[in-house]
Amino acid sequence: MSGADTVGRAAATPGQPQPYAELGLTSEEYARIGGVLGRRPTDAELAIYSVMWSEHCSYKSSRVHLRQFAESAPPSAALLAGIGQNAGVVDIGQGYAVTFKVESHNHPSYVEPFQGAATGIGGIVRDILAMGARPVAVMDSLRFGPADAPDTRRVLPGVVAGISFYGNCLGLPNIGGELAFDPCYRGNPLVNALCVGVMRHEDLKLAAARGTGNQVILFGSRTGPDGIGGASVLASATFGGSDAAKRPSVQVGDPFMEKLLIECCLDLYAGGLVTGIQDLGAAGVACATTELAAGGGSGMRVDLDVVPLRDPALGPAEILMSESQERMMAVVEPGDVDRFMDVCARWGVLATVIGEVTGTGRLEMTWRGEQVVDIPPASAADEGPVYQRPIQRPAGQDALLADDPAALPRPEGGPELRAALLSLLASPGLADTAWVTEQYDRHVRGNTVLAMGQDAGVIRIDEQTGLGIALATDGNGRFGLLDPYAGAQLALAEAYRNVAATGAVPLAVTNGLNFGSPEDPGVMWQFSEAVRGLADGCAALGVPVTGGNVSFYNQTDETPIHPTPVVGVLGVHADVTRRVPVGLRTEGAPIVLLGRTAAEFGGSAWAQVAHGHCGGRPPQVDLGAEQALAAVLTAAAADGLLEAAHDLSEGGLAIALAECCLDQGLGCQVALQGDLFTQLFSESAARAVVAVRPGSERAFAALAARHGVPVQELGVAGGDSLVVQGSFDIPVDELAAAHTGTLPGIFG
Amino acid sequence: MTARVGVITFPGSLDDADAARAVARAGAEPVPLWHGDRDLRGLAAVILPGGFSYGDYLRCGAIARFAPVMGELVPAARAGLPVLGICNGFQILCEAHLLPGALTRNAGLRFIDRVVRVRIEDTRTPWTADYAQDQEISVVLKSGEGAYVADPATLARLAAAGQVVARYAGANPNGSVGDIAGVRNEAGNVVGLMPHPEHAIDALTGPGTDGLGFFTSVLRAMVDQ
Amino acid sequence: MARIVVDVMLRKEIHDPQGEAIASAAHRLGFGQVLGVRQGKRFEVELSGPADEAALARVAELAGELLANQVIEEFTLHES
Amino acid sequence: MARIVVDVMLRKEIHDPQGEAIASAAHRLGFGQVLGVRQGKRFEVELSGPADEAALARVAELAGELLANQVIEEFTLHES
Ligand SMILES: Nc1ncnc2c1ncn2[C@@H]1O[C@H](COP(=O)(O)OP(=O)(O)O)[C@@H](O)[C@H]1O
Ligand SMILES: [Mg+2]
Repeated sequence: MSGADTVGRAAATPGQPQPYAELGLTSEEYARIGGVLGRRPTDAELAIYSVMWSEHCSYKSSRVHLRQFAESAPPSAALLAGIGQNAGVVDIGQGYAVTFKVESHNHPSYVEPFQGAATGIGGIVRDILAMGARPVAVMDSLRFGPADAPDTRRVLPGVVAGISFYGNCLGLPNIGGELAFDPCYRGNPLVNALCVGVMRHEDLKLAAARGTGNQVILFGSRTGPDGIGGASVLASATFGGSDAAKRPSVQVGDPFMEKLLIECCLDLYAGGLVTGIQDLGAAGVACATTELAAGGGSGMRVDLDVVPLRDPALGPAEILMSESQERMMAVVEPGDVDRFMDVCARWGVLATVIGEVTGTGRLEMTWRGEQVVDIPPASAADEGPVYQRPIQRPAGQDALLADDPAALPRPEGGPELRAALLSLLASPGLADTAWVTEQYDRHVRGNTVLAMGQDAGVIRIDEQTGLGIALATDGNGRFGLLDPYAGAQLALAEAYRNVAATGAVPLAVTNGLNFGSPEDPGVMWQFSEAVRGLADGCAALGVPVTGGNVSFYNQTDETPIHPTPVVGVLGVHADVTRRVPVGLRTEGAPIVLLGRTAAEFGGSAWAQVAHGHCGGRPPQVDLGAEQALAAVLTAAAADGLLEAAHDLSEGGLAIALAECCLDQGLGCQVALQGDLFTQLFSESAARAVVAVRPGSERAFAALAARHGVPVQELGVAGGDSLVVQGSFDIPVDELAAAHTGTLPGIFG
Repeated sequence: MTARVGVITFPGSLDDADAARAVARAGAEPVPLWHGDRDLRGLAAVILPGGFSYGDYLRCGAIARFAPVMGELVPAARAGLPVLGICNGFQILCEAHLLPGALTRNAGLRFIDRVVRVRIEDTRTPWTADYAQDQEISVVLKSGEGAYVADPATLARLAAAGQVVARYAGANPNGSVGDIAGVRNEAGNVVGLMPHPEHAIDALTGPGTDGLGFFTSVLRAMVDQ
Repeated sequence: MARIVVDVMLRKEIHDPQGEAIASAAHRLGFGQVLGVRQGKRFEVELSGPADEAALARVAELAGELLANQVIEEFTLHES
Repeated sequence: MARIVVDVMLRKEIHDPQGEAIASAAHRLGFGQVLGVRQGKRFEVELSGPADEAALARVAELAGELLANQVIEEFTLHES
């Protein structure tokens, strides 16, 4: 056969078999397309529907749950754009707005770690750029199988190098993230990237094509055969070709082009040359055209022949589905097209008018002079299938909860407690991450106030006023496994606490939900519980979810990963010079523990490292206590009462104190009451340790009392050892050796 | 009139804004130069900033070397214009043969962003005059291809003529021969430096203020003229 | 002693931004007749023993495992 | 159309950490007979016009100016 499958031909050949199943559509979904169109789809249309109705683009399994984020969102005057946009936008005052979002690139990073992770950064940066913002920083949240597993040794260095390569080349400081290891991620690493951007309020851009006669411009890289596994099924089924079937699903990133694209877009925005804009991510031109047309409630006509190609053999379905990186699509008034092209030329960015906005309400495309697409765009972009998947609490859940870590043997006496601390500190999940984080440029742009190793990344936004933002991401799959509702709230609480520990006021939330297969009712239960927990938690803390991402199908055979919601919290610093770091720095500064400690070891780092155990109940969630703690931390920072602050999380007080000592190499002496093991290693939430500025002790105590936050005076900073009186002491050098040796020992 | 110092932006330059900020912090006026410019506009000194010009494709600095602005800069530098290349700027100056040697892949084969100690060994250049001989400073090193190499004859010549401007004072972070962190041309007006002094001008955002001396030095050199 | 050369190139269909950047630099330098550049890697591997079939086979194995990333690259070998 | 290959290798006296890292990785993988590895670059340059002397000369010029940094590298060309 030759030529394309045209609209006319589709109407004339209703019975022609099409490979919808290979494209991931069910027969019901395929029938539904026929219903929408009143005929069978053309191959190009089938390509559009198959990608737009994929889980990734349509959220068909998650949508009914994600609604809760909007429905139970706390009233927030700060939200300028919310869920449904490329990324949420938050007002941070002084006329500035911030947009931020997490996105996962788990599967591509397993197939080809370097390019998979690199293009993950590229994709999330374009999402932020599409909102009208200048991207100003990235973060990465990484999870792998056991650190010494062969699989991890292959995947981790590649992932880190890919993030480093792409992010550094864009000139975006990496200001933090996570690194965790657990057997459940073997074969299913989680690579979640976050980008944050800044704009003035009036710069906000939306993905909408409006204004009949406005021109549709595709700019950036050429379109090549990248990531079109699905479309090549189509091509080979239609044309009987074998070449196409071999097309790669790996996309190669070109960060240099993306850097040009960023600067080019910002110049276009500054010139007022863009009325609507959309990044090209998954599903490329198909997604950008349908979403722009649907977003504007307009029609659009596109000429696929003029799309600049890297491979002239691409057919219409392949052009539509190509995931070639570093492309954007803009809607431009006809009178602005010349200036638009001039700006692109200045940055060396290829730009092509590929179509125009029409008043027909249809998305129409031609190829080689024939019509190959004629659909109502909303049917692909917004009206995809929505499923209420079956939900079933897993049978083993009660047994898991009943497997209480209280039964595990515990270290007793100074020497055993000392050894337990050192072994936790050296465990891959708690060890120094410098092997990873030194590969990231944290200094570029000159506005990084706090970065890796601190509780949150802090970026200065305005050099004159000191206005800035803080960002932290957290997630704990073990807590998620034991209780996904509580696990999501604990992730939220930890990120919230981290942001507050630097002195920032928490303002808004993004999330990346990493789960197994939605077709598994047990996974779906985990998912629904996690979403409910996060929505309830956000309502209680008064911070809205502004956007996020769902990644399903993270599993090997029948075994899903632990439910791993990664939560990012954004906070605001009125004056970044008031930020509070982690490290102790003054001899004699009093050290105080805030919050209540109970014996809570379910899913703890200690149970995992010492016994490979994950059972029992995760720590109690008390969001009121989290709020009070954050209020104390932010007020104390604003009043300059603190020298250092560090939240307590994995590994409890023991790890927190060790990290406070390691940051600047200054030790401390503390005296603990009650059961030393519980005091040191419990992971009770809503706690932080602080070093009070000498002279501010009374003011600080009064502040804590006012907010009802329990205070326990532990001791003072100073000396060259971490001393737990009456039990053990560890020279800071020995802590450092344990902490820093692990990852270089494994990864070279 | 304040002294005007140019900062070139190549496609892919990243630390241009930081270099400009450092120039301003030192009291001079930063003036942006574009890679396509064919005129140095009478500037008294020029900085080639860090970044990934042209994506660092092919070799770091290899493509930037042919930018139109370099057609102006190379003769001006040969005629004595103070020029500082930082990181990628250093790589460009080597590729353009304004400085001897070359920069190659770090010994550890990974990009590193790390605060390092550096010893200033030549204070006779317009960029280092405000430092004390052998003064040690803390600055950020952030590069994947920062290992300085040159053939033995060149190295001997550099040592004899005192053209090594700075050496790493602690452990060698990247395998540079002789711990070399920065070199100058024979005349001394062109300096290349792998670490980033522009990221050490404020304790809020960097390891301290030790890097400011490069920018105050050139300001003084210009005023003294 | 044998010396075997392994040439590693990106697969044809894989995007080579680096090669494209080099080609456009060549154009700017006045090499207008350059239609395209692809950049790959070249390894010179020195082996003890003779340059026989077995050595070639061994290096092919090494190339497949270590020198080339066969998800996106392909390699060829020859004696030097 | 001509296709000319440019091989670029580090000069012998220049240290090649990548090659060394590969050699020791090869040893760890059990390729004990590997004595050493040097890593270089390979460019495939496509030119309009015939693959004649003039084309080779032109690519040699391109290699000397752009593809290789002769301070540390040397290059050879051949038709592909
Ligand atoms: N877990 C989630 N929480 C909140 N919003 C979500 C979540 N997952 C997806 N969203 C929102 O759904 C919309 C569509 O997401 P997506 O298709 O990933 O956007 P894009 O294609 O721009 O990356 C976005 O506004 C995104 O923020
Ligand atoms: Mg988007």
